[in-house]
Amino acid sequence: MNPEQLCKQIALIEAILFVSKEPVEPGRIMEFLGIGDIEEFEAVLAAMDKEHLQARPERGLILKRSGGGLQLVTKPDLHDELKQFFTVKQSTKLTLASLETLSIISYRQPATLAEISDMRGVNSSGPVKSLLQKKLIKIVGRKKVPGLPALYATTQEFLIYFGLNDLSELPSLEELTELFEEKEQPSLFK
Amino acid sequence: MNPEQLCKQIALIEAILFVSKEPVEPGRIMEFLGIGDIEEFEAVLAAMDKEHLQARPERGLILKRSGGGLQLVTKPDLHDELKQFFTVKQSTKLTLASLETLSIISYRQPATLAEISDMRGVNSSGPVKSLLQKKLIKIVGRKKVPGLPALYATTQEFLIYFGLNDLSELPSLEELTELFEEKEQPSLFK
Amino acid sequence: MMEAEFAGYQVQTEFFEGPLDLLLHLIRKNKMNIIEVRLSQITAEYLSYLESKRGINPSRESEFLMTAATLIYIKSRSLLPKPENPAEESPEKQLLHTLIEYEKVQKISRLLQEMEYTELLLWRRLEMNENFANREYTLKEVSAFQLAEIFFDIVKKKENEQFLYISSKNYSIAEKQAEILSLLEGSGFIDFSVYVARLDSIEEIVVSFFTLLEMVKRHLLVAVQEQLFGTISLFKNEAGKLEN
Repeated sequence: MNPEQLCKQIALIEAILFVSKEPVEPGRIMEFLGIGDIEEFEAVLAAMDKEHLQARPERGLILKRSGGGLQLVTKPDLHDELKQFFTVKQSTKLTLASLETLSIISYRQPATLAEISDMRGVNSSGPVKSLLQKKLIKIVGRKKVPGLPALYATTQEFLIYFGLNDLSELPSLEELTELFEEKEQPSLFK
Repeated sequence: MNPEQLCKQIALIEAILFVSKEPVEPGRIMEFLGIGDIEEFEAVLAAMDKEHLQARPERGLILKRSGGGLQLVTKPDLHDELKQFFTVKQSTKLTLASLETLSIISYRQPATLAEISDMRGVNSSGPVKSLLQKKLIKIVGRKKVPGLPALYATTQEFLIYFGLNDLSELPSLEELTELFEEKEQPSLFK
Repeated sequence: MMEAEFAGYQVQTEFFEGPLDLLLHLIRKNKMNIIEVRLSQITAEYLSYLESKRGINPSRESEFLMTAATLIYIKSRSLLPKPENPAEESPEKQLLHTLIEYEKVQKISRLLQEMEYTELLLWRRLEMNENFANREYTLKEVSAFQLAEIFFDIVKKKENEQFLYISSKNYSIAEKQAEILSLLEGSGFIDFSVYVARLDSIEEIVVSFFTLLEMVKRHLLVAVQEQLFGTISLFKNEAGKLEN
């Protein structure tokens, strides 16, 4: 194989592994590149990993085999920095659990913890606590059922955050149903 | 900056962009790398893209800005091979009806369904629904007219999908006329 | 440039997106200038297209017919001696204005199509690395409509689930009693609201509640509420065990 061919093959392997969500079976790539000999293919992979990834300080990725597949992963020594980069401050962010909880409270208010947990299918005391701390919800009374559970409702801060004048401005479910009822179309981005 | 530092920064940028599904705001990376000067940062990016990506035949990726963010994407000339390898039609193209609807929303945003249908001369709830599902448009509020119809605007995904940094990169209507009058004139978006 | 790609667009115009698309096609076909075109001149052609239904989307027929009515009206006005009324915009001017605007829409569409083509050559990463998966949202990025969508999703999920419960689960007081006793065996007491929150359906809550009442009545359990509005704790009644 001449150097030019080798480069093209390494570029293709990089592009394929970059795009793939899952590790890719080496045999598929070998076949695709038209390499019949496994040793030749291993030589390409070794050149790619050693010379073009491991040995190069400007590269942030390495080649990895896992579950019988090939994969690009970040270099282990960058891990701490990446973790730092991708961690966000808790205070300004809402988790999906909190958003789900908030959406239930905004539409079903006043709602009890049991009602919220029932709708979400998981105990929701964590998100409720966090929303209370963020002052997006508040306790407005007790439900007249055994245990007298607290009733939660949204706050003024909630309206401000979501740019609403009052709760009646929340989109109605009928409207949304109409918009989303249509059969799922394949997304462009999946 | 010494060459060693530069390499480390390029490696980090590569790792960050590799891990991110969405384009990453350049300011965040700049801050993270501790670069205060925008020109210095642009020089790092240029070195990365030109010397370490575009110019290297063994690389399958390039740096791209879209939706105001930085992103790694595969080299355009690998498209056919990738398509063959993944045997998927990643090229799910938008229908003409959807493109027309998007055109109106991108220039007239925020726009209501009635306004869109009016301009197209046909009811456009189908394409609007489909664009909502593809997250190319979103509801941004309601128009203060009877019936309080939803107002639609384009999303970040819209910018990314069409490779725009921001809406101001769309040509003005005057420019558009010129563009199509001189038919052979190359696109602004090259 | 991408002339080849646009060939596809041109072919598609044979399938008309709507009456405006058809009108523009006829104007271009007759090499008329959109600014000076007399719509009455293409009325006949428009109507014959409708009759042949060539390249017309039948589900949008009413819109094609409405425009036909407007065209006929315009034509009839052009045949009659018209009383000049400059204050009122003629239906022809209105339609022409709409057409001119629509022509811009088509141009933008072509541009977007070209950009789409360029972008589709670039492949992005399909999925974010799970190790760094970050499921948090900045508050100001979340709109009321997203909130509504999330709620709508939950309702839909729940509706599907409840359908399953009806067909797959039955609760008996005996089973519930055994379950409650084994929970007490483990932790010594049950927090009533926590317990109820864990249950799957209204049906299960009702059965559990009756079971608890029954067990309290039979002195198998003691219910304690330590403060007003506080939660109710349920303890095993050792005396009840003897009685049992």
